[in-house]
Amino acid sequence: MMNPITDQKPIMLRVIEKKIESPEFATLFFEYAIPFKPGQFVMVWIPGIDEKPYTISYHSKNQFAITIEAKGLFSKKAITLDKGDLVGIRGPFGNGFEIQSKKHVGVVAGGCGMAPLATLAEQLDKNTTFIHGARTKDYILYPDRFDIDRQFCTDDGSFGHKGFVTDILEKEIASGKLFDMIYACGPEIMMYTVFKICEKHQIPCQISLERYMRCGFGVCGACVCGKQIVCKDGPVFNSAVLRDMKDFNTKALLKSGKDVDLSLYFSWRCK
Amino acid sequence: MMNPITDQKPIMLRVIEKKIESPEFATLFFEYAIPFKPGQFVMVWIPGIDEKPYTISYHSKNQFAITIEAKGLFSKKAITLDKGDLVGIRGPFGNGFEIQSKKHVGVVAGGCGMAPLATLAEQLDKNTTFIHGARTKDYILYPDRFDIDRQFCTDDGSFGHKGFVTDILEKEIASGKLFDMIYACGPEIMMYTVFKICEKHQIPCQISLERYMRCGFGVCGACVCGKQIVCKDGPVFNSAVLRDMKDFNTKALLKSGKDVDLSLYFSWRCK
Amino acid sequence: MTIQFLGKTLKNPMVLASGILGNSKDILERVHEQGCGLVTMKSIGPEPRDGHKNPTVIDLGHGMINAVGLPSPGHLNMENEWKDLEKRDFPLIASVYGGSVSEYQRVAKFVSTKKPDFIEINISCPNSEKHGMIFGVNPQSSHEVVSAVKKVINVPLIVKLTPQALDIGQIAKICEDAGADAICAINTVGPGMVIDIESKRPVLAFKKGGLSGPMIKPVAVRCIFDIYKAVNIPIIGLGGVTTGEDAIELIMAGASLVGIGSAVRYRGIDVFGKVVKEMETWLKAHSLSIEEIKGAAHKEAL
Amino acid sequence: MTIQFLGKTLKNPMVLASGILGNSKDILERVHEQGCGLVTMKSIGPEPRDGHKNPTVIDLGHGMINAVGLPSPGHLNMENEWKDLEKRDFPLIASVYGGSVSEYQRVAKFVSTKKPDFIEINISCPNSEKHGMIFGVNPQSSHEVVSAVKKVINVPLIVKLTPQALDIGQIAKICEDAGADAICAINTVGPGMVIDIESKRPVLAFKKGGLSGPMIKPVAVRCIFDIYKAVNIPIIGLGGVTTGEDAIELIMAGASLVGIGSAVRYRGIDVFGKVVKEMETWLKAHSLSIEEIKGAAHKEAL
Ligand SMILES: Cc1cc2nc3c(=O)[nH]c(=O)nc-3n(C[C@H](O)[C@H](O)[C@H](O)COP(=O)(O)OP(=O)(O)OC[C@H]3O[C@@H](n4cnc5c(N)ncnc54)[C@H](O)[C@@H]3O)c2cc1C
Ligand SMILES: Cc1cc2nc3c(=O)[nH]c(=O)nc-3n(C[C@H](O)[C@H](O)[C@H](O)COP(=O)(O)OP(=O)(O)OC[C@H]3O[C@@H](n4cnc5c(N)ncnc54)[C@H](O)[C@@H]3O)c2cc1C
Ligand SMILES: Cc1cc2nc3c(=O)[nH]c(=O)nc-3n(C[C@H](O)[C@H](O)[C@H](O)COP(=O)(O)O)c2cc1C
Ligand SMILES: Cc1cc2nc3c(=O)[nH]c(=O)nc-3n(C[C@H](O)[C@H](O)[C@H](O)COP(=O)(O)O)c2cc1C
Ligand code: FES
Ligand code: FES
Repeated sequence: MMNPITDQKPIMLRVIEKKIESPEFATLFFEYAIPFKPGQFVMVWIPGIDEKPYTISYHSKNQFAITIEAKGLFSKKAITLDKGDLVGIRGPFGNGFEIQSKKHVGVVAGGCGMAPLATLAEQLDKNTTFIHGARTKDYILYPDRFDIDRQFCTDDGSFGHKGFVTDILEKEIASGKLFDMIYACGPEIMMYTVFKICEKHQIPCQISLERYMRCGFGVCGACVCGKQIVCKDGPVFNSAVLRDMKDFNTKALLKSGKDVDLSLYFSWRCK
Repeated sequence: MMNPITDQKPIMLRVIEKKIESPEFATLFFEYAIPFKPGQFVMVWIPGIDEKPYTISYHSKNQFAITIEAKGLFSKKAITLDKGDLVGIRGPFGNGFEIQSKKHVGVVAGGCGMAPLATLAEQLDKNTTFIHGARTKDYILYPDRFDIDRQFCTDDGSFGHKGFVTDILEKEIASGKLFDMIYACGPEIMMYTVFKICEKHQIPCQISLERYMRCGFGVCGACVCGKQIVCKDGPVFNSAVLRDMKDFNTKALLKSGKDVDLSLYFSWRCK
Repeated sequence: MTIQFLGKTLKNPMVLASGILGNSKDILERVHEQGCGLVTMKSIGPEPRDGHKNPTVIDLGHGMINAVGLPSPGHLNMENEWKDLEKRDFPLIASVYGGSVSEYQRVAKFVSTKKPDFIEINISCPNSEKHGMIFGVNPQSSHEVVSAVKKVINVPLIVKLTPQALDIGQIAKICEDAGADAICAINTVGPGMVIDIESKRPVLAFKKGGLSGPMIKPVAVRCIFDIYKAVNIPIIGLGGVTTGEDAIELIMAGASLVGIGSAVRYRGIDVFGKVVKEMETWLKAHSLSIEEIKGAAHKEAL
Repeated sequence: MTIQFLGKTLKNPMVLASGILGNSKDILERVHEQGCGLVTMKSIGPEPRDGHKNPTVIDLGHGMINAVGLPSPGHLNMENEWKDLEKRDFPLIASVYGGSVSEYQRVAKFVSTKKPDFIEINISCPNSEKHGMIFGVNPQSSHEVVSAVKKVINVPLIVKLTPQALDIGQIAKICEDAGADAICAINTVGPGMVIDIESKRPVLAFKKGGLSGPMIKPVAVRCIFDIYKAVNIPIIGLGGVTTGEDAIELIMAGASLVGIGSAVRYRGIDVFGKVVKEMETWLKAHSLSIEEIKGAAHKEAL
């Protein structure tokens, strides 16, 4: 019997399957019927190590998965986890994407930013314009996953076009394609450029932000960005909110709460 | 909005009507949809005074009432309460009577013991044998309340027969009346006699006990009687339980927890 | 699930907390029959005491608040009960309180002659003006009362502590040094107060009361964790246990036995048997024994 | 519902608790816009500090447990924030902590030059090895730190207390005597611990953490009640407030203003406006004003 009072401690789950997506990415699958909207995330606790936010990157009635890019201490540990290993899951947290069906939409993914867009893309029409870029071929996540055709690009040309996703987006718009909504996730500078392009062409967009997180449910303040609480009001924000969001592409808080330029924040995170 | 967590503090209600039943009894009515089974009771808190258990003596969809006999400090205060006065109600507590429909049953009420039997009687057939006694006329509760004919008696003959309810019960049985169940409430010695009569004639019975109470929900132990917890397993007990109930009509605990002979207990309570 | 505790064999590690139902032999026996390995009597004091006026116990949904006020017939006025208990066939803790070291000693000495299996001294009750708690928050008075009582009794001594102590591990260690054979923790948390805003009054007649039940479990776990680090004697852990999983959590913090009080309200008098069953199911599913999980939360990182 | 507090006019008696969202001017401003009369910054320390590893904050359903660990940029590394806050149009409490009397003094003195409306010293935080709590449980150190800080600041001083103090009324009185202009109570309760039985580990990285939210309200009410009896300076009461009725309960215990922390989780960032509205509805239905109900629970029997 469960304690009669609902608690929201981490739910302990064992990895039921692990998929090496590329040398840089691994996906961990769990058996659990988690409520879900594309774009939502969970807090992932590796006992004895740390707890960090990860997007739900696969979802079905009884399973879900997270996809991890090996970056720092935690994520490098996370990708070594395997079948049978125990992790704690809290969530789902955040708002998720707002899906406007039966319209022509665009999806712009950069690197690991593919993760939150993946379950969204699975719900979109086949005629969606889907632009997907990364540093190199190894950072192209889920190259074979979707029904929708993708336009790939890499910084070094190792896969698809050589260049940036935002260049392709500009070209698509210039070629006369009409968008009712653009969804984007990737490095913040990329999302900022997408937002600027959308604003110029009066296309509404939704992007998914990343900030350092503690509670995940809008209390501790670690993740605030301007007047927005990324874990609770976001991580997905639309054009109307982004227009007023002072710290978008400019500032973020370090673990100590110190506000720094985004470049400094990312140099810390990529240390 | 209510606190998101269900609490069970006293619900504060105002007396909406007061009925003087006799010089010794008053009934206080409250507007509140309380869940209910005949024989259940509530803890009644008069702020600044004390909190005591009282049977639900009237019940309808949106109202209920308690009937109080003026005995000691608390009950004498309680009968002075009037329209608009605030009391705290916790409950309902206890098991209540088990009603076996479509059978011939008997009801034996002594004094204030009428209170828990009243709502029960309202659910019984018109042909129920209903015996109702008290010390004097003034202690006959609800003389005009029911559809069922009653045989009244008083210790001093001031109302109905002169004599005890148990004498009438014996007579009824001797006259050949068959009972499938006897319900009784009144002084413990009276209930004990009813029980003995029932045992002799192999009639199942249900009686409602009274003990000093604190929590009302089976934790503090103030009300234990043999192996039974009166507030929780009772206050209604059936023949099977009564047969094994060592302290029935013999012992009760004082406020201090001291176990004393019932006579001593009642002399304390009638001080 | 039989378990050894201070030289006695218990049928399982469940303990009935003091002040819960423990008013007579009959009801203690029923609790034992319902699956409880070791039962505790209501705390016994030096003098007859009625306790506070009602309301004394209020359920807050996620736990309770109570100020029963240590009612007791007084140790010299319990002859019937002692006589009944002589013929018992279940293990028993007698709980004792006092207002001074000599009162604790006097009551405990007398109670010891009645041959309970264990004596517990309640140096932690917050619901009286002068009894108990003062001892359990202060290192020196804790030491005094424990060594005084230890001298005069012939059964193992359990000391029940309050979470209000600033360093409960330190107090536990002092009790161990003074001769305690086991620690029981925790008594109620707080005290707290609940005000009814309609009548503008504290709901409890005594105004303040101790908190128990599910909401205090995190405090209990922390206290047991601290005590386990500080002492070598066994711990009866309690506070907010409602399920087998809760009991396992307290054992992982360091408890040897697990007490239940408020959950009698939430799951019925048969909560003991239910919790034992849930523990057995969990242990079996994990191929673990109680001994293996005891204090497991103290082991360091992966 | 405007209210006077230490010479300032607040639009209502609601206060944002320290450590909740208060990380930047923008978010403090939003909380103010959402109906909060007075907002508190996250506690500021003497040195840059990252706080503890995650997990740091866990929701237990009937409250939370947290050990964030006093992260702070350090008082000398907040130039952007101070610059932003200069141009604010809402009243502000700056919360300060330190590891020694001189650290408290140094930080508070510096912060005072940044002209917050009030300075609050957090002598009550349980989530760090050496900061804060030690001061708030000890009468002498409480006096020292309060009088030291009072000397060097130019704005009214609020002292935030811990419910772990054995006699919180006494500590409050000592703070008043040492020059405190108001008391804020309570900080988190416990500490507590939650062990995950599957991994056999404390869930919080720091193992122990302070409890907040609905389950601590009875402790908050009792503390405010005790403090109100002991001092004449106003009290910012907080701990477990979720609804207007809760706020009224704390005011009846003696609070002048009412803080909210955890309920931001349970009812959203607009909880402040909601609670104000509920208070207004209740007061209107009872034809009472806030001044009339303040401390009402202290009045004696009918
Ligand atoms: C809503 C959200 C969803 C995310 N989804 C994914 C995902 O699907 N896949 C993925 O690989 N990564 C995701 N991340 C990033 C992930 O949480 C980690 O930040 C990342 O894995 C690097 O962690 P690390 O410990 O390995 O690196 P570290 O060396 O510890 O840190 C690198 C940097 O990561 C950032 N970071 C660290 N901890 C946190 C934290 N608790 N919250 C936010 N940022 C943090 C900081 O900028 C930090 O400087 C997501 C982040 C957020 C906020
Ligand atoms: C389940 C139950 C239902 C009851 N229903 C009614 C009812 O419908 N009408 C009615 O008039 N009375 C009822 N009573 C009795 C009532 O609770 C009071 O005991 C009675 O009103 C006398 O209280 P007093 O304070 O006036 O007298 P006091 O002088 O204080 O006490 C008289 C005696 O009443 C008994 N008593 C006092 N407090 C309690 C208590 N908390 N619990 C049980 N017994 C107590 C004790 O024997 C005490 O010695 C019921 C009692 C119980 C247990
Ligand atoms: C109504 C009530 C009465 C109590 N009386 C006593 C007592 O007399 N002696 C004692 O040591 N503890 C007493 N306690 C404390 C319990 O024994 C126990 O330590 C506490 O309730 C925590 O356990 P729980 O959360 O399982 O209830 C009492 C608790 C309650 C709820
Ligand atoms: C996540 C979190 C962080 C906190 N950080 C601080 C802090 O930095 N300084 C402080 O004085 N109190 C801090 N507190 C305590 C709160 O200010 C408040 O006193 C406590 O949570 C009780 O209020 P509540 O029940 O409304 O949450 C924190 C509380 C929480 C939940
Ligand atoms: S992570 Fe705590 S507010 Fe967002
Ligand atoms: S009144 Fe508490 S157990 Fe019956």
